[in-house]
Amino acid sequence: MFNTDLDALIPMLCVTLTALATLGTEAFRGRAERLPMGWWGLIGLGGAALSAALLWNRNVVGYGVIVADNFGLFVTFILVVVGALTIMFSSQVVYRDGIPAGEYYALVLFSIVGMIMMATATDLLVIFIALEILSLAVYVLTGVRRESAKGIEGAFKYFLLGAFSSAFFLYGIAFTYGVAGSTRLEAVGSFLSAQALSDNPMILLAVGLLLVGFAFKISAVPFHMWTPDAYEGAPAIVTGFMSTGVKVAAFAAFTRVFLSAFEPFSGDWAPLVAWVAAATMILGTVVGVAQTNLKRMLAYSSIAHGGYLLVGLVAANSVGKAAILFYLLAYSVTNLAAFGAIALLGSRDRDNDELRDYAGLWNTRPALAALMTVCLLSLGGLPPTAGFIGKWYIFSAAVSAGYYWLAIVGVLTSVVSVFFYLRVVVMMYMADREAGLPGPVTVPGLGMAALTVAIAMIFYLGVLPTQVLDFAAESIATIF
Amino acid sequence: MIPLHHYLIVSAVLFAIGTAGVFLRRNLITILLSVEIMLNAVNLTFVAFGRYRGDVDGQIITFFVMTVAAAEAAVGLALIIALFRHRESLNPDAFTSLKW
Amino acid sequence: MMPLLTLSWAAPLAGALLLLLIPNRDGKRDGMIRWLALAISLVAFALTLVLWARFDQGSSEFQFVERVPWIPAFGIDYYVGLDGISLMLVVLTGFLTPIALLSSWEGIEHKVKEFSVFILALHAAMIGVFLSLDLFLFYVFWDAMLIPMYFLIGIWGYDQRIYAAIKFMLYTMAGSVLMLIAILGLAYLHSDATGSYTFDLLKLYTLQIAPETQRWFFLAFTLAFAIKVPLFPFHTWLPDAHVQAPTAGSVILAGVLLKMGTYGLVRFAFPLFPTAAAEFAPWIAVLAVIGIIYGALVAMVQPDMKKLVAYSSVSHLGFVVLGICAMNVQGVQGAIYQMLAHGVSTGGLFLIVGMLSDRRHTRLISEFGGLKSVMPRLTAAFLIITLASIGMPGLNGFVGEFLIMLGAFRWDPRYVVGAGLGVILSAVYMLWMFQRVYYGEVTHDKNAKLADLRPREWAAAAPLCAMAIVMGVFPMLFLKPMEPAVRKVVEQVGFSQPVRVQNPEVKKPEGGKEVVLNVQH
Amino acid sequence: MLALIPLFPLIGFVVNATLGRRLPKSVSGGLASLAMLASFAVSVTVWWQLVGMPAEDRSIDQVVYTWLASDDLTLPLAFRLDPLSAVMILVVTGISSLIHIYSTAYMHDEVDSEFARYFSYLNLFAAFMLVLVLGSSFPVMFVGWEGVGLCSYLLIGFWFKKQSASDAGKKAFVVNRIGDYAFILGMLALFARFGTLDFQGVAQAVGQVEPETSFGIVSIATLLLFIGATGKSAQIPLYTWLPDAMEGPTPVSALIHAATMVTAGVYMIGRNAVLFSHAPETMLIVAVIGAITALMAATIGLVQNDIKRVLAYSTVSQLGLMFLAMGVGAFGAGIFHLYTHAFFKACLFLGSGAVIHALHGEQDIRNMGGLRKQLPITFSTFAIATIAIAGVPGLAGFFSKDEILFETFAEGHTILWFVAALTSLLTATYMSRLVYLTFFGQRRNGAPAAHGHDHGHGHGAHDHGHLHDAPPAMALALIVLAIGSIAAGYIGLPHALGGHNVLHAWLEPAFGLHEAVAEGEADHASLELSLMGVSTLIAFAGIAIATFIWLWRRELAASLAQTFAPLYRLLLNKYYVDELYDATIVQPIKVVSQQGLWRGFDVRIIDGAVNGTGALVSGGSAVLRRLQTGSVRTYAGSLFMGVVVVLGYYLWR
Amino acid sequence: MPEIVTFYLLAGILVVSSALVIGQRNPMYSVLFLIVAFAALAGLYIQLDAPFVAVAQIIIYAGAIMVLFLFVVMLLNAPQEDAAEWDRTHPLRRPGMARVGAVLAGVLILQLAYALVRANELQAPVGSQTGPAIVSNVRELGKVLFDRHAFAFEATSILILVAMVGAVVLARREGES
Repeated sequence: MFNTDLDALIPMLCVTLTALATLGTEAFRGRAERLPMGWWGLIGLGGAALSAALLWNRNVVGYGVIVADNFGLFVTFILVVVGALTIMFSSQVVYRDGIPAGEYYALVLFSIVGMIMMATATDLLVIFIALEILSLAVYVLTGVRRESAKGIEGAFKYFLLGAFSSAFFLYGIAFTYGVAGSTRLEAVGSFLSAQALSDNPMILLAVGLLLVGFAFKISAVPFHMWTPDAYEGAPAIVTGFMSTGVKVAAFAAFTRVFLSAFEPFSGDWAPLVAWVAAATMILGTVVGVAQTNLKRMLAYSSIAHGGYLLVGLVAANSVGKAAILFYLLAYSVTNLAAFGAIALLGSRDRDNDELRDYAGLWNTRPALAALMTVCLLSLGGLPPTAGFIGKWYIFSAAVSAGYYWLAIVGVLTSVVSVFFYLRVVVMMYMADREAGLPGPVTVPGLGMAALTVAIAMIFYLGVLPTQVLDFAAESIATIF
Repeated sequence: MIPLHHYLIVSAVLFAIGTAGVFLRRNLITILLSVEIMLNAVNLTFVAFGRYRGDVDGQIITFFVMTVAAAEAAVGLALIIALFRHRESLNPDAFTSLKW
Repeated sequence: MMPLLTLSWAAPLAGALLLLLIPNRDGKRDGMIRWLALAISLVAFALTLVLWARFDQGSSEFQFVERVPWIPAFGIDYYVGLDGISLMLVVLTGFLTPIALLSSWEGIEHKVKEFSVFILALHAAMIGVFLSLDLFLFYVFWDAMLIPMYFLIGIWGYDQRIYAAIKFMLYTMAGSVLMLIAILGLAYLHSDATGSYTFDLLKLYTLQIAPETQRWFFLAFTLAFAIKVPLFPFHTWLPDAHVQAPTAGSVILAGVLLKMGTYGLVRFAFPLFPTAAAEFAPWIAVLAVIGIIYGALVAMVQPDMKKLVAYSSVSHLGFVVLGICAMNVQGVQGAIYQMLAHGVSTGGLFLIVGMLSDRRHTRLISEFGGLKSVMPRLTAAFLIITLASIGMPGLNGFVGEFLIMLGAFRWDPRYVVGAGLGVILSAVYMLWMFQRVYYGEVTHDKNAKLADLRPREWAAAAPLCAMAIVMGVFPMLFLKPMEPAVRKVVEQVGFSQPVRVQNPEVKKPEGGKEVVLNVQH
Repeated sequence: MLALIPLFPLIGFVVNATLGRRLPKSVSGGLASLAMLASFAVSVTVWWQLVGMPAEDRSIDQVVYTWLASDDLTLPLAFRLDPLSAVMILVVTGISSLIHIYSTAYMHDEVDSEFARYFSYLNLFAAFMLVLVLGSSFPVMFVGWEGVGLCSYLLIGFWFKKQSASDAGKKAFVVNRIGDYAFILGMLALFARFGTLDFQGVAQAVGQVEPETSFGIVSIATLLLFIGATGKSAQIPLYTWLPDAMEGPTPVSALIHAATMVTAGVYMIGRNAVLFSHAPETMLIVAVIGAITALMAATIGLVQNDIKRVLAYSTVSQLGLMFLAMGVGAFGAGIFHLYTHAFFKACLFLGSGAVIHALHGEQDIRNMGGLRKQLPITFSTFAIATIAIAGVPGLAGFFSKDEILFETFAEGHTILWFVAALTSLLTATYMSRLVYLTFFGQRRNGAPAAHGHDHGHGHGAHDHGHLHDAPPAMALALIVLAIGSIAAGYIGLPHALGGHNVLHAWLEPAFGLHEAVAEGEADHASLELSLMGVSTLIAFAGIAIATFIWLWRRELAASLAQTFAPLYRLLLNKYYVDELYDATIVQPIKVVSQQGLWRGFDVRIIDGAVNGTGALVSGGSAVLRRLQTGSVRTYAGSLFMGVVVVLGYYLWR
Repeated sequence: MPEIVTFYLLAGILVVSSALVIGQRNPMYSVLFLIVAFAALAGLYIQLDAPFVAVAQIIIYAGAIMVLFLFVVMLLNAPQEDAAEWDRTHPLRRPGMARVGAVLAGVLILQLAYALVRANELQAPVGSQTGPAIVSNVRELGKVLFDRHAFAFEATSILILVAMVGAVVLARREGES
């Protein structure tokens, strides 16, 4: 192509351009006009996927800070999937809930741009900016239903804590810069590999503060407190989007920073991360048990999933890295599908996201109930679904790194998590609908189609994971 | 010449004041200001390090941080306005309908 | 060569998917779906019989082996094979599924399609468990099987079904996830030793593992299997699951699912970790013996028929575990035979109890009485199954128990002294129940007009009764194909080979105060 | 050929069990009887074949198929006919046939389906009994052993609507199972020791070693087998089921609980004579248990009022004598008594059945009396059998019992001899009492209400005038058995009386013992004669006592009971053994299981632990979720705390 | 020496006025104190040979951003903290928790100070390695900004766009869609 610097940016550019196009369309649409603006996004994401495919194995670097390596491209693929599913689910929900469509899609796309940027950046400063792009977009998306007090409240909590934590993150960058003299990961890495960690407390501060910043974004305990509130307050589909996209991007950057630049010191930082991972898995699952709101329950569940991903990070070997990638994909598809289903079941005046709203769903909407069940089983890690392979991969990473205890915590908490996933199943299949609850809503066809696609992917990843596993393993060969 | 760690300690104190502000104040706007203090503390660190290292990266990063701070302030204030519309209050404790 | 093994689990699964495609929202096609499901299950059964017919009974090797790389990066293959041990269990599975479907003909009134789909899916997963020679594949089937069972209990069960279903699922999962860790650990050890991951069971058999590691891995495997068996004191999911499950669920649960635990011990836990197995076998055997007695005693005082039968399973499966712990040919063969026998007889008990419960909507023993004069045919069938269950010679239960006790006796007679009490107690609880339900005058008016076995119920009960007799009279039909495989396992584990008494004359006369019966010591 | 013997009744069973309910009584009953007769015919044929063989290799073996094989264990379903089993099959098929025929009349009041069910059980019993007898190895014997136990269970509980009947059936089965438990252990011990379970194999193997002088493995194995025998043959401590078993139809009592099944234990010991004689300690135990059982049962029999129960205790007592014989090594004598006992006890039971039949279910002898004239056939056959069992010289019981007494004495077990003699005295007494109370004096009606209603349909009316004596089918059986009671003893006519003890010679090779019992006998001829005299005296004394008390001075009985009230109550209540078992074993097990194991341990502790884990998690959940206060400042606090901890960890690791 | 005096003076003003920012109940005063703090900070920047940053600090921060804050404060017209006692039954919402936060802040200072003091190489005076010429050269600044940080610069535009759209979405009045 015309400029190797730009090559690496093409996926991002595609999405950015369509985001701008969406905004433009919004600006010029009539007041009551309904335009299928989601298509812009799908086009952009398609372009991103295509360009990413063309960039595969080329390892081009853009402006020294963006690298289209396989790792980044794999994450880009995941993000494309997340974005596409989100847009497909949103298409009806947006109009149903009276969300300003143009801004909504633009923000979704911009945040995807931020996510891709974060996943492919090799400069701490760019990572920070990308983080802010995606965060600001997601804060706004959380509160996009301004008439909803919960939405705004969730958005504000998310925003305030996000700003707070990004200050810590930034402080970490400052120390990294101070010690290594650069924010480029490559430079930091080569500087650090010549050091012994315990010599310089500034590096320790840098590691700790960066860890806090990432831990916040992936909602690891004890930096998770915003998660349930933000997830509950946001519209279901936004929750689906941010519980997956943000986590994917944050984990990609986390992995890149900690398993490349800071890898020489993994023996030093890993034990603490292991404890954080354990705490995250335990708290996420245990507190999930008592929840009665489905979104909140899944919020805790996604905290726990963050813990599983951390296990892969702790393992800090090639299996672990590949496992993170695979798990991210499996988790994203599954979780997004679950939230998509929740979103589809809502109505303008009721979110229908309490557990009791799902009672007897099997009788009224059997197909939706079945698809939802598959999502839940996949989240619970039961074969033959994607979630099972993902967990298996993660735990094999832990085992191969000798972290047996972490793997044991992981499997036991996933048993507990099955309990609350099954509560939903119990509601759908084994309970009768309470009198007085509104009847079932009609579910738009496109939403069902998206759900079906997601389920197909869950099964594909669960039964024939070889190809994707191979891609994931290939992706981690070059991580810079 | 003033040793580097003087600056760093000042910025550390500033940073800590910012964090404390998040806890001590029961006004959303002041809390937002506290976050601004934290960001400025980081800026001071950057500039100090940049001066110590003798390159301009530190200063440049400061510009980006300012931009980010501006963007955050815009969104944050918009959120505060939206919040205020719902419940005529700026006390963070007033917004606890999402919990447990 | 047809991929017979794949067919044997894929056919029912395909059948299930086929059923899923039939639109039946209003339940108008229930009848057709019932027949179709039955036909599918019969085809599946026929497939297992084909396997048996083509099986080379003299060989201890795995047969009909199919191997396709699945996840090559981790040495995971789709690797299935059949030896004498799994053959028998596969046939048992094939045999019980049509019966389970028949048993639910009237009992299941709503969502017939989904019910049939779950039964067939369960069937596929169970067959898969027995065929897998790749630990990963095994685990997939092992866990996948929980899902349909969960739904069967949770949707079509009785009052406490949700509690029971969740307990079943979580308890079994909790055990099996630790096994997953151990499986991963094995693969990792293999890659440590040879440089490549593998989940190939046969390769892992040859892996040299340090005793300390063996100990942990063995415990992880054994916990998973012990919960499934269930071995005392891991049994409490069983009464709940059994009691709450619909008849078909109970039949399959008792008939096949429990066997997976004991199968796992024979196939995985013992041969993979022989050193640890030798170390722990005495302790497991102690639990088994406690289970035999304990299960029987608790069964005795149950007011609920299904619960009684459930606890009796704890007792019977204790025998199986004891036989496995003995790890000699007779013990293990007996154990496997007992698995089959228990599948048939306890399946039958649940079947008939289910028929009673369908008629009266209660399973309390005290609600019945004097049924013999009302329903003599059902009584006769129940009697045969009862006798089979208490190990009457000439019926299926005896052969297994006898071989187990023989094997265990040659290992350490003390266990048999305890286990044998189960022989007494099983008669006590079964006959006491039989007496209270069938003998005496008809005390409840509702019982006076109960219908005897209907033709369809005959079709379900008769094969079980016939099987109980055939297995008792011609046990060699079943023992012979499994012997080479059992011998291989025993040699592989090889910690307890009984001394053969070939020439009694070389034995010196007993002297001194020795009361030790154990000749091999 | 051998396989045909059990096969005929098995076919009878199958036909009656499957089609029986649609067949008329004549067909189903006839079929069953015919099956038995066919079996008897075959038995006679093979026996004749055996007779034609030279004495030393009189045995016919037949392997039907390999029943069970695993590793070094091979268990063919094999039958062996040798002199011992030949005697047994003749007894079994013969008496079975008679009782089948008797039953066609006795059970005639049952409806078709029940009638067929009865005969199917009876046939099945015969089949299993024959398997037991013919089996050439322990496990095959065990098949029959358990099978007859099953049939016993089914037949005792034949009138299943009656609680006592089903209780009794269950009790019989369970008590037998206790014995079977020991039996299985015994088998296992033998296999572990000798590597075979074939009778001959074991005998050969054990023949290689010296008899055990201490309590070794052979002793343990034999003791376990003997415990099995005590279950089946109703010996202490497992005898309690037999008296209760009288709840079954009377022909069943005659066949199973007198003539055949209960003797299986004796037969088993005889079958393994070599083995047992290698365990002298066990033999002593056998003898002592036998003697004690004999005496104890006889004392109980003295005061019982139920006609069948008296006979039941008598059976227990006689079986005790047989075990005594086995225990002292007089295998021939034991089997001889088994054989004679089969005749007279079957005759007694069938006679009592005829009485009960005539009285429409009345079983309490206090409500009987004076039946001598109304039931002449019954009375005469019953009386003959009584004399036979009492040991009056010239009848079957005398020869066999006397041989036991003699052998016991000759082996030097004087105390045991004394006990046996006392038992004989008591036997003569209580049997005579039974006859007097039943058949002599006047019919009594005032006694407490009928003990049990044997017949489901009993009219309950006591019509003095027209009682019907046994119908032809029953009479036939009674007469044949009475003749047997007289004549059966003569095949064992002792040398001392100039006989040749044909039976003894016939059985000799089957036991495989080479001790020359016969030689010893010659030396003891005079001793034998004098002991015979004593026996005769004892028999007459017993009868005399009974005559005195229950025929001439009837009020004496009551006053004796008054005088020795505690003793009387003790005997009447059978030494309270049932109560003792109930209180020390049955109830504790029930209570412990119910309250302790199930409701306490299982529900509270084991299940409690499982549910507790669940509760712990959900409790933890309820607590931990409270951390999520909803206040953003708490959240920031958590975050900040995390920062401090993380930094602290890294700075001060 | 004078530079040390200046440093301590500026640092003192900075810290004290920052502390006063969070010591005010009236957000209006807080904003004003913050502006003072930023001015002092700008002074420190100048002392660190970063005049351009100092100018930007005054113009962008003290000027633009703080004005935005003031605007909102006045828009909402809520000069005092909300005095209402919101639910404080929960132990973690008691007023005392604020003190815990303050304590934690103290701990954080200690940790940072400990680390910084222990980092020996930092004892070196600022600027010991290179002269001020390069650092304070605005041209150099521009070069580096548009060379090494060109992408970050472009990315910032998206950030601002997002913030803009976001603010519009959030702050727009109801019923305007």
